[in-house]
Amino acid sequence: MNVADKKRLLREMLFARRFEERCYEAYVERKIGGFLHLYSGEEACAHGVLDAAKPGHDYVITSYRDHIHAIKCGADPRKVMAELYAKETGSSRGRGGSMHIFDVGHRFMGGYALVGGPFPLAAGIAKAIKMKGGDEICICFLGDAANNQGTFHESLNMARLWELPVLYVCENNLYGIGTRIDRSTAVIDQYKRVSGYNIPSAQEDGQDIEKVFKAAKKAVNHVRSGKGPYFLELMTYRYRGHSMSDSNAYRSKGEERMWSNRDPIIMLRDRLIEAGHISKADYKAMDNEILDEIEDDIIAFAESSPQPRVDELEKYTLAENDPWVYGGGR
Amino acid sequence: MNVADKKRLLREMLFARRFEERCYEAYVERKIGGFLHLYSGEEACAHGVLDAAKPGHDYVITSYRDHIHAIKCGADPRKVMAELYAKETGSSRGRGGSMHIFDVGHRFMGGYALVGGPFPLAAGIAKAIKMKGGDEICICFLGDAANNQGTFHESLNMARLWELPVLYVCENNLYGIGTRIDRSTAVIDQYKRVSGYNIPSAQEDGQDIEKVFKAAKKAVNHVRSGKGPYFLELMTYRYRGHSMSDSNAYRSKGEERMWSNRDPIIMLRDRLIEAGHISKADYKAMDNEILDEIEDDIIAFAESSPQPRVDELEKYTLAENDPWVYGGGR
Amino acid sequence: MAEIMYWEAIRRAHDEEMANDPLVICMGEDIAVAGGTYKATQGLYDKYGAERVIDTPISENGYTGLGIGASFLGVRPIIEIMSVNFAWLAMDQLFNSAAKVRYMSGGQLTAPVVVRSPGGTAHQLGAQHSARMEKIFMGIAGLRVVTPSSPKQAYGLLKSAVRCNDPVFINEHELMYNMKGEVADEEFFHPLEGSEITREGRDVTLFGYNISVHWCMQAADILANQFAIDAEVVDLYALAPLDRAGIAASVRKTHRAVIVEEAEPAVGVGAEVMAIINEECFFELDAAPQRVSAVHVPIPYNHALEKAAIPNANDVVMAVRKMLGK
Amino acid sequence: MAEIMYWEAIRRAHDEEMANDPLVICMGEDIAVAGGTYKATQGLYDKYGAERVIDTPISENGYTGLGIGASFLGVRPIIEIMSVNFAWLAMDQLFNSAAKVRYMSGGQLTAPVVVRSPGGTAHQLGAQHSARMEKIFMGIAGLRVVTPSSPKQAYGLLKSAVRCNDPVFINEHELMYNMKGEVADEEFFHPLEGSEITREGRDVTLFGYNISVHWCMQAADILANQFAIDAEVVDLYALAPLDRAGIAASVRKTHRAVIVEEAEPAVGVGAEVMAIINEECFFELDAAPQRVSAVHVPIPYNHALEKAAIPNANDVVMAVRKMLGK
Ligand SMILES: Cc1ncc(C[n+]2csc(CCOP(=O)(O)OP(=O)(O)O)c2C)c(N)n1
Ligand SMILES: Cc1ncc(C[n+]2csc(CCOP(=O)(O)OP(=O)(O)O)c2C)c(N)n1
Ligand SMILES: [Mg+2]
Ligand SMILES: [Mg+2]
Repeated sequence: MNVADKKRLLREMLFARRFEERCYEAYVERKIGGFLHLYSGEEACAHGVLDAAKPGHDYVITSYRDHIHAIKCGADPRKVMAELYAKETGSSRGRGGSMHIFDVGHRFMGGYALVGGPFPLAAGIAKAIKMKGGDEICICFLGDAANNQGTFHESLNMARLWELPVLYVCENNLYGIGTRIDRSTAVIDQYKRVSGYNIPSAQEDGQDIEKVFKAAKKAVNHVRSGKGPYFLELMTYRYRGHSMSDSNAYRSKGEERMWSNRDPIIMLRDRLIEAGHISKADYKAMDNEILDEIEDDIIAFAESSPQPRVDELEKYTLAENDPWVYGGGR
Repeated sequence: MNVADKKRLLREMLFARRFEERCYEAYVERKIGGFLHLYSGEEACAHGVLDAAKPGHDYVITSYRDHIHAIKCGADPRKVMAELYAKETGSSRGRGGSMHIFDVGHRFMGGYALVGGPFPLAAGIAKAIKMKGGDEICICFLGDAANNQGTFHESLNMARLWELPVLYVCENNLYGIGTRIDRSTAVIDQYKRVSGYNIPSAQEDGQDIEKVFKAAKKAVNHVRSGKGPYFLELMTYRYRGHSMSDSNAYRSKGEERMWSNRDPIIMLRDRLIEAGHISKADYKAMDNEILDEIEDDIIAFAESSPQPRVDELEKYTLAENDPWVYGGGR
Repeated sequence: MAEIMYWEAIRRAHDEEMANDPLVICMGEDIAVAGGTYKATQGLYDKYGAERVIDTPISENGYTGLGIGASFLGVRPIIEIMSVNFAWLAMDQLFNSAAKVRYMSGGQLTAPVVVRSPGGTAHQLGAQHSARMEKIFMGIAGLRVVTPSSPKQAYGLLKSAVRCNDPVFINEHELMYNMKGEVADEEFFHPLEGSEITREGRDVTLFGYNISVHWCMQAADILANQFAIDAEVVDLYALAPLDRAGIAASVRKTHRAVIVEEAEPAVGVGAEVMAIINEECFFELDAAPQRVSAVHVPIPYNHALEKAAIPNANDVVMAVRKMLGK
Repeated sequence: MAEIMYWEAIRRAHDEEMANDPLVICMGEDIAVAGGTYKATQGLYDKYGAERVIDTPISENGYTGLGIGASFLGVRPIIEIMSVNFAWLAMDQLFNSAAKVRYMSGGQLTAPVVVRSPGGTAHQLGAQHSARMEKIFMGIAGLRVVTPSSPKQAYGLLKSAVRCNDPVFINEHELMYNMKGEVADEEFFHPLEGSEITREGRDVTLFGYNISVHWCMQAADILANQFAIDAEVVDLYALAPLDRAGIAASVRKTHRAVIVEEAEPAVGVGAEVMAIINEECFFELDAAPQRVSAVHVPIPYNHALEKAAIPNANDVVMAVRKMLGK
């Protein structure tokens, strides 16, 4: 990773943080509804992994905690915010909401709200890639607690059996809502759980983006070279509650402090400052620039966009004018 | 295992074989309907494991291939046969059939027809045992292909997490219907798949009842002593097709011959003959006795028993006269 | 007689039943240490301990099956499925095991589990968190289904469900947990069958259940005050089995029926109640029975679309006015 | 025009669609090397190879979800679920993913999967292998449901389902795979919506679907020959969406309706058709519509009990005679 890359990633991660925190505010102001799951604290995972892959070319799928993955794949942040604002200009035309960001043009295949749901979908995307003969891979980001779902087991077995080009990334933030991992899971190290499928795996610090990048590079190369699936576990932490309706009372202040001392953005920033690649002032300026962009561009777009038309409520339920419904077009 | 035990087990296994083969005939004669899954060839598994446990005291649960497990737990073979004949005297009053033998009095908790269904039920039985404070354990027998079901993963994780007294026995007969294990399963050695749950496990020859007994003794002791779940894989083979409607065309004659050379009954018989504990004539006499018992006692009972009454069709759908349905009995 | 919230009523029922019988346990995601997403099990972990108040892994089919297995030995699990949308994952154990085991064992085994879950559309939770699935649970023999419309029912139905020997599914509602209502201080048990006339009337019967009972009551007020229409409201708190006699009795009195359901109409409660009316008292009808149902779409995130998808009291008023030509 | 069996018709549709489009695949338990429990995929493994004809592990939710994911990229999987009873395990992916993805992505993604499965009660397969679940699939927006009553429909519906951009569930029947019928030699596609008048009549309409169409036809013969009753038979091969216009048109003609379903009545096809009749043409009715349904029990193994649980042509005759007082 060269200096330019590091600087770019610093900006991207800072943007991600500011974006999410602005969502928080908009939620409190009741501009955003429903469930809202923020990614603050985990930025190095999506950014490190996807920088090692080809976002926009490779297929990506994840859970409800999906804004940043979508943006990193190339989704327009204005459209993501407009989606949260439930606007017709939103990435899912205001029908999806925070948990269901989609940008199929950039091969971001969606956020899904059923824990464990994306495991088989990702394997299926990989199956399609393999059939079509492309060099893409599918990357599936999911949480630690999701691994207790039966779909994990079923999908990893099939992925290995059929040598599918899928990279499973476990963002292990130690909790599934308020339940600490050791209270739900017999084997704590998630990368060890895949030995039952003979899938190569690794565990890495998810807060240090350089380490994430390196581990991901190896993983991506493995999958892209046709050797079948790979499982990468990244140790990370979310700063906020599980969603906006979560009190977050179950975690100790000490634990929270320990993790915020290893903030992925601060760590990279300090490294760049120490090495003399950027100054504190540069960083501050960048931050201001981001804040302005979010306010003037992104929020403004979301605010000013139109609502979906109520008379289009039923649109998108089924395909429109599909000739095969009527026995074919010929 | 002393000589008397060996002799007893030889008789039990031979009885099991003759019982199943008689079912085969009855099916061909259309006395038995539905699906019929026979256990021929696998006798050492149920007999070896359950001899190492306390049948009738420990709880046992399994799949549709369930006659012999039920009988070994203490179920009256006449009632099992009557069930196959769909009679009111059948163990499930003719409502269950071959796939649903139950004998709760002998703690045989049933045969289930959904592959993988018993995994969580067994963990639940074990949870109840633990709550009630008894020294029983729950033994769950299932096939190799069942391990690809999500319930396997979910149940083994919970069993370990909560240290439940459950012994999972995998009767690995190398096939799920017509699909050979390597065509459905990424990791062939099933006992290795449970490392993802930190559950102790072992693999053993399922055709040699002495080996099965020894491995099971260790497994049962582990579970009964409160150390949590255990997983025992037994390598075995079914002689018949998956069920009566299976052509069995997918297995080579060579493979079948190889396995029939390691017939669990013949192996034990020959060992006992060689050691001078029984003679060929003893064996023949025993066999005749068994055949007579099956014909004169078991089949006769099933044949002569009454059908369920059609006006009792709706019985057993819901509890009868449950006071709480009406807001309580007081 | 105290005014308490729906969730408090459920919590109280849990607490009393756990105190009454050491084999009553409760389990579900985040229900123990965190006290449950809707607080239905708050404080029980501290009181009854980890063996009886159990945080489960995210393994819906697994833990539902585990509860069912435990119930074979007399344990009485109250299983919370955090949202009914996740219940699709547990249907296998619920229908293939719990609902069928009594029958297929010839009465030897029974699965006295209670599965509680909030159904319904709340506030912009989107397509994967807004399903209304009561109709799915109602169609399969061997399972009882009830759905409380008030704290009183929430308390009393759970109490009876825990003690009943059948598996019972309780369909709650995310928007109702904070609803207040009177619940007697003395212990009581609510019947798991039947229906309740919530408002007597002569001109038309409004059939509702769970949240739609409240829309019916609002509509009945509007109809009485503004249109001089005297509506009867019947609360179908028992969805399986449905109260055929109660449904017919009310229609014989009012000769008109509107069934109000939060779900999409296809093969739902409305259709079934209509079928019962047709079968029981067709010639008593003075008008074609009507359904007031959701629009047949996955639920959108956008609030205006969401509101348009789900019926409300006004839709009920319109349906009745049209029926009566007023 | 050849007489072929229902399973052969399905196999032919598979074969043609796989030949037509290299992205059509089929998957399921024992469907490849063994050719499928009901032979619906026989010979395809040898012809199209292991990448396109796939034996799956016993992982219903997993492989259904895998098929759905592949369909996002234009692959068109035909997924066989060996028995509809096992589909409970796959409902999560079918309803939470396939049926909702188009809507919640604002039209960006669609899941053109076909899921085929035999429902129905066959010969003494017992409670866990005899469910009739068509009603479960019909109630959720975003999924089409069809159910062939003949080899011709089995062929033509599968052909259209593969090409249609919506997810389609095809409800087949274990007892019908060996049924023979004429299927044109030329390729054709059957509409996925609508209904078909299988027999014209004036006195009463018998609504059936899948196997119950045959009971209706038998009953119509008996009614004509023995009781001078001229029954119309309507085949509801499309269960979701149901053909409201077609249902109403027939009732407007005959003024009487009997709906015949193999399933238990609660919240089923019969109820929904009755509701549609009530909504569309209530005042055209000369008699209360009736359902002929199964008894509300898990299906027993015993043959006599099983027969008693499931309706037959004679039950249809009795219902019509009662309705017409003959
Ligand atoms: C099938 C299903 N079960 C339960 C839930 C409720 N739920 C939402 S997120 C969550 C915790 C998931 O934790 P994890 O997989 O670790 O991801 P994280 O939120 O920590 O990123 C739970 C239980 C759900 N959405 N879907
Ligand atoms: C959920 C479910 N899926 C599929 C089936 C169909 N089926 C019945 S037995 C079987 C194979 C099971 O193989 P295994 O677990 O190895 O047990 P075995 O029959 O070899 O003893 C299959 C696929 C089923 N009964 N239930
Ligand atoms: Mg987590
Ligand atoms: Mg096997």
